[in-house]
Amino acid sequence: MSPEGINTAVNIAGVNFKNPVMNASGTFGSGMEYYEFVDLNRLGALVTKGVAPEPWEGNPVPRIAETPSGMLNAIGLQNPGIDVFIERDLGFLSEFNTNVIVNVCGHSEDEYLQVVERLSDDDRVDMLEINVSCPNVKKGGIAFGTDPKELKRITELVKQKSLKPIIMKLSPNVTSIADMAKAAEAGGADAISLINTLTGMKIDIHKRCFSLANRTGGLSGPAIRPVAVRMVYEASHAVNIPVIGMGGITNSEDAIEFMMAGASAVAVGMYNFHEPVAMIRIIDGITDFLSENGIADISEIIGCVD
Amino acid sequence: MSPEGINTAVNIAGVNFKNPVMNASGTFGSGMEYYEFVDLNRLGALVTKGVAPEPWEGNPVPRIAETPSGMLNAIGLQNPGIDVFIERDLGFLSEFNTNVIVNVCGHSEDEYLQVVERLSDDDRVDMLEINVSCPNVKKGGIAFGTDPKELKRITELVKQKSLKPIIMKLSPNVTSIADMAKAAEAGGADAISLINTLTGMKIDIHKRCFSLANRTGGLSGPAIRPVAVRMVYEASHAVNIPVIGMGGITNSEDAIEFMMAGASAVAVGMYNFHEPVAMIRIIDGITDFLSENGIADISEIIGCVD
Amino acid sequence: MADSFSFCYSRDMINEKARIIKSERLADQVFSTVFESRVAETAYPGQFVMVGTKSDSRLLRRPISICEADREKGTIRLVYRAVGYGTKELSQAENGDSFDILGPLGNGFPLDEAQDKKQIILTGGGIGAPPLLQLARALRRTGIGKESVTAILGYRSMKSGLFLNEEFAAEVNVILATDDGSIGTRGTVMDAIKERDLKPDIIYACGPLPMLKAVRDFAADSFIPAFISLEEKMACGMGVCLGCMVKTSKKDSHSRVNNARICTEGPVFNAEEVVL
Amino acid sequence: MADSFSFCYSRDMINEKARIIKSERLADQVFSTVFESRVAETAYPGQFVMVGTKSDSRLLRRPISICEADREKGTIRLVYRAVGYGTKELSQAENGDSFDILGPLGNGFPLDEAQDKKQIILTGGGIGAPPLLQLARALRRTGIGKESVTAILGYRSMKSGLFLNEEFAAEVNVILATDDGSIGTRGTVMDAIKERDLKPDIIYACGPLPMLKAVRDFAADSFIPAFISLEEKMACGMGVCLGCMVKTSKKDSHSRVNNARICTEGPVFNAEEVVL
Ligand SMILES: Cc1cc2nc3c(=O)[nH]c(=O)nc-3n(C[C@H](O)[C@H](O)[C@H](O)COP(=O)(O)OP(=O)(O)OC[C@H]3O[C@@H](n4cnc5c(N)ncnc54)[C@H](O)[C@@H]3O)c2cc1C
Ligand SMILES: Cc1cc2nc3c(=O)[nH]c(=O)nc-3n(C[C@H](O)[C@H](O)[C@H](O)COP(=O)(O)OP(=O)(O)OC[C@H]3O[C@@H](n4cnc5c(N)ncnc54)[C@H](O)[C@@H]3O)c2cc1C
Ligand SMILES: Cc1cc2nc3c(=O)[nH]c(=O)nc-3n(C[C@H](O)[C@H](O)[C@H](O)COP(=O)(O)O)c2cc1C
Ligand SMILES: Cc1cc2nc3c(=O)[nH]c(=O)nc-3n(C[C@H](O)[C@H](O)[C@H](O)COP(=O)(O)O)c2cc1C
Ligand code: FES
Ligand code: FES
Repeated sequence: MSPEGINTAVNIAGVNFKNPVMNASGTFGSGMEYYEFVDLNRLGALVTKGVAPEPWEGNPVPRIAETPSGMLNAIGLQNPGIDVFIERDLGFLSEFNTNVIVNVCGHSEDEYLQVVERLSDDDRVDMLEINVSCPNVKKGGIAFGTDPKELKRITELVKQKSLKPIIMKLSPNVTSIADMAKAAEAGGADAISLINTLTGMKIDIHKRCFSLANRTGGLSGPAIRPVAVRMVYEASHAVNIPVIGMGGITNSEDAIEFMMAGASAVAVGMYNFHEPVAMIRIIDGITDFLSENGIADISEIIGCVD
Repeated sequence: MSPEGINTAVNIAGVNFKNPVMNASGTFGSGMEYYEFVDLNRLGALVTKGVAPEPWEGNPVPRIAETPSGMLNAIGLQNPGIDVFIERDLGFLSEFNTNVIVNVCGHSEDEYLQVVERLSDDDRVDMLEINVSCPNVKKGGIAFGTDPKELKRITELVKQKSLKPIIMKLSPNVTSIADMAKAAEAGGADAISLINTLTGMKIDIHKRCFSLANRTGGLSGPAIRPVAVRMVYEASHAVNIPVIGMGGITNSEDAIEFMMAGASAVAVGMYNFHEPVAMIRIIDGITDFLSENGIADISEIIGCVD
Repeated sequence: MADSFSFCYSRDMINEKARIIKSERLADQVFSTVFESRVAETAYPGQFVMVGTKSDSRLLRRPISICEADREKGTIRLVYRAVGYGTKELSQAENGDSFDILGPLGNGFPLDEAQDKKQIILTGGGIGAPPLLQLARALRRTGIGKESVTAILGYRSMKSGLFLNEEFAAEVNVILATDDGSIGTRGTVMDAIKERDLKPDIIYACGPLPMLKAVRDFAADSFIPAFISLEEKMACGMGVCLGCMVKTSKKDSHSRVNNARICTEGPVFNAEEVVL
Repeated sequence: MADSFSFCYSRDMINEKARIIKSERLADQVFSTVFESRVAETAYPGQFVMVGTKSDSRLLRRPISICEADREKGTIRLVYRAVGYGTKELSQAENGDSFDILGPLGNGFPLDEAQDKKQIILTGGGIGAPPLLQLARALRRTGIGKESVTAILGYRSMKSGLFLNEEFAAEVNVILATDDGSIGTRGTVMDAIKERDLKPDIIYACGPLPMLKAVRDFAADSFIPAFISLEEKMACGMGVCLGCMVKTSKKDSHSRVNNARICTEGPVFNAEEVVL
């Protein structure tokens, strides 16, 4: 409940979110670097950077390139591995009053399952988000992320190992997002989140080389918002599980656009880099919108444009 | 040959282009509206708006929405039909010293073939571009555009009927652009062009409705350039036929980026709306770049970043 | 060369960076901006310009009607409501600032249709008034007397402010209407016509769609011609993107499918010829 | 609360709109901009700020080293080469213009390492010089005599212009090098060190990668410490995006994979600890 008596809380797979705004994985660390700037207690949830069983060193640099109204990244899911993560990041996060969603990555089915098992009964974790869609990982990831059969299979396996609700995070680099959403649902996913980044490329014509050492990278930011809204709309109409929408959100109007398209919650990604306090502004802006429009409960706007 | 003794001419499927710059279909009419502004004789080619056997009325309005660094359109391929087109548009275009590429659309295989047959022996036409990828046509188009088998089939059929070189225009809304490129090549395409628009959506949160009457529309403009460059790179590495690259080109640097990624020629789309003389500036800018970098022949930069 | 083709578009179109020489706030959210522009040389009442934004993520130009074109001074004036990014940016710009201007575009109000008409009515609903000002002046310049022309101008209220009404009054008779009745007729411009039982011989109109529909119906019932100026989202403003359609009652020469381009065949249409 | 976690990042970071109070061109393409900024309160030599652009399609902030921070006046100075959109925009801005500034960021040059050293060398290659100016002043302020500190500054040529050299000269000894030999040693800052057979006890360096590699090699051969400031493309500047990595010789505490974040563990590193 926000002060004005307006309900901004949403429920996703049995987990209560005080408001529908969280960060997108990989754009806020585990909150440590931002916590003096941004009151983590205000967030609907904190979503961690992807974590694997062992440390990953990621891709060579350059990993970042600016593009019109967006950016490319090819981090390659660098992460310190689940041991450090559990001790350091979860230790840190447990002190805050917000949901903790751990983003999980792996090179293989088995690696995903290892992380899921380690976190399955950890009280500090509220949900797991399975990143089957990272375009920068050569092995594993991309196949799960673009083939409905593989996606259903990995979803089933993850669900078998997990006591936590599972969010499957979908790749937009597919012909039919509706088919992918259905596959995740069929596999038992409790929710889906989308979109991950669109695969892109930039060339430095003066140096005659790729702007990213990895050649391709993931496009994010306002540039991709129309694609993201369309996919959230299509996915939320294809399934009955809740959808977490993201891709280019910069302000409360963008967030509300995703919710009207069918998202039950939203995540802010690259815009955190542009404006570290963006999420707080968005949370406040949503409440203002609801109150100005006489909407008592945020659930009234979810999927209202149809 | 440009004045400085630098060769900017490219050859695509046996057709000579005085320079590699043309407009993208649907963004320049048939040149009639622009010819007092833009010297059509300077263009490498003029690509017409899609034409069908019969007049199409297109989608209801609104058909246009602005998005960050881009726009959505849902014109729905409104066109006056092949009869009017042949008499009026081709009559007009025959007076200019530039290649004429006719963009062809249809609701069914048969409709595509009707247009192709009508134009196959028309001297005023240099090439045909088959738009199998328009996202705004419900019937036909989209299936050819996203299924490699269908794409190969329609390519074969078109090739059988046509004496003109055939360019298959690919949709980016697919899991593997390389597979689509290969399918077009296997079907006998003389060249491919890409990308058509990415399917997107925008919602007016105040009016609680879709910004486009058609709900979804095609996203174009600088926002999509990283995706387009990546797809041009992947497609040109998958096939041996020439590639015409497009998607968000605004200046000569963007054009050169596409060529370094593997395109033999480029097309300028929505930026014509922003700046009607953009193509002329781009043509001049390419020559300047070549001369400043001591490059005698533009073919040296095609696919040079690998 | 291409001159042999009568269907080519021969236009005195200008694409230039135009400098602002005067900016004013006229009413709540309503602004007036005067540009030094060669568009003035040929602009015809009812034509419009496409104005670029300074934002490099907002790439579409904004269509705005020409409210005044002064050929001698070489200036055009735009009067607009600040509703979104582009119009707000323009409203905040200062003298000396430049904007990309493309125009004049479209076909304006047919002046010849007003010849020999006794009662010529111009109805401007809200921000529809501006293009009618240039029309009022042009009609007078063709020799039509002030007594024959009446502008009916509809506003929200005295509180949010009237605009252009005095400039209209210098040229033609003026009747006011406000939504809240704070001045003139309470209601719309159509209410003002009915209240006074006016019997126009011709109507020129610009304003919101419901008003244009009412004008069309009134004109049809009265067997008089009505010319209305329409709006639609535009990308090119030049007739190529086919974004800005209106359904027409007859097949038009360009589309062959009962679709006319507002930017090119319009923005002014004979009310009988379009389907609103 | 989170204070109990020693690995949390406790920073005096400021995110503000900072106003320009002075802009200057120093040399060909090289500019100096002074902002009124609270960043001055805590800025340490070698730290940097992330500066936003005014373009709404260019959303990443640009990292620029702090060249001077005046705590009393509450100002910071940035000196930079105008190479692309952001730096050009900044160079053209006028007094009173504001930019989004996030900082101070990163870890600067360790001052304590210089204590008791006889021959302290600062090598600044081209646009690498600016952060060393604040370092020079800070070193002097710790009580180190002018005779102990030498700045070796490398430029392109007299023609394209020297910059900051006089300000360095007010604090420390200065040796110049130019690519074309138009003043000082012909060649790089390393050539200047070798030409004079200098035997530094410690080197602080900022500049292009080849220079930094040469400094590292020279320092390793001479068994002296070297601290170098690195660059990489950055998205967040705050340690979360993991975009700005440099390979490290040992596993660092954050990544556990021989990767350090230039924005957070750097931009200044002990030359021994990174793999260039
Ligand atoms: C032929 C014509 C003449 C016009 N003349 C005037 C005039 O004289 N005075 C005036 O105040 N307004 C006029 N309008 C409406 C004016 O174009 C819009 O108010 C303006 O485009 C809004 O732009 P924005 O950037 O402020 O709003 P935003 O909401 O930021 O615009 C987003 C996009 O939607 C388009 N758009 C938004 N509203 C409209 C609209 N009503 N019509 C067409 N496109 C729209 C914009 O052009 C832009 O592409 C005219 C419209 C047309 C088509
Ligand atoms: C810690 C640090 C300190 C720096 N200090 C200075 C300084 O004091 N003076 C100075 O002149 N330059 C400095 N640079 C380099 C400066 O960041 C770039 O010149 C600047 O980002 C170029 O931006 P642009 O918009 O002009 O160029 P564009 O080419 O338009 O930039 C496009 C993108 O690439 C990035 N980029 C381009 N060049 C570099 C680069 N060399 N390093 C990092 N990112 C880059 C931009 O930040 C932006 O995201 C520093 C870089 C770092 C990492
Ligand atoms: C630098 C960066 C790192 C990212 N890392 C991850 C990650 O580890 N796991 C993941 O599922 N998504 C990751 N993403 C994708 C985002 O979570 C998000 O899906 C995407 O960026 C679209 O949102 P945006 O446009 O708001 O950034 C990353 C994105 C960026 C920009
Ligand atoms: C208004 C509009 C109309 C279009 N009509 C067609 C069409 O008729 N046939 C076609 O193949 N592509 C059509 N396209 C797609 C463009 O040709 C081009 O592939 C796409 O816009 C990407 O290029 P851009 O980003 O430079 O605009 C259209 C695009 C726009 C914006
Ligand atoms: S705006 Fe493009 S045709 Fe009218
Ligand atoms: S710039 Fe993001 S971690 Fe350094």
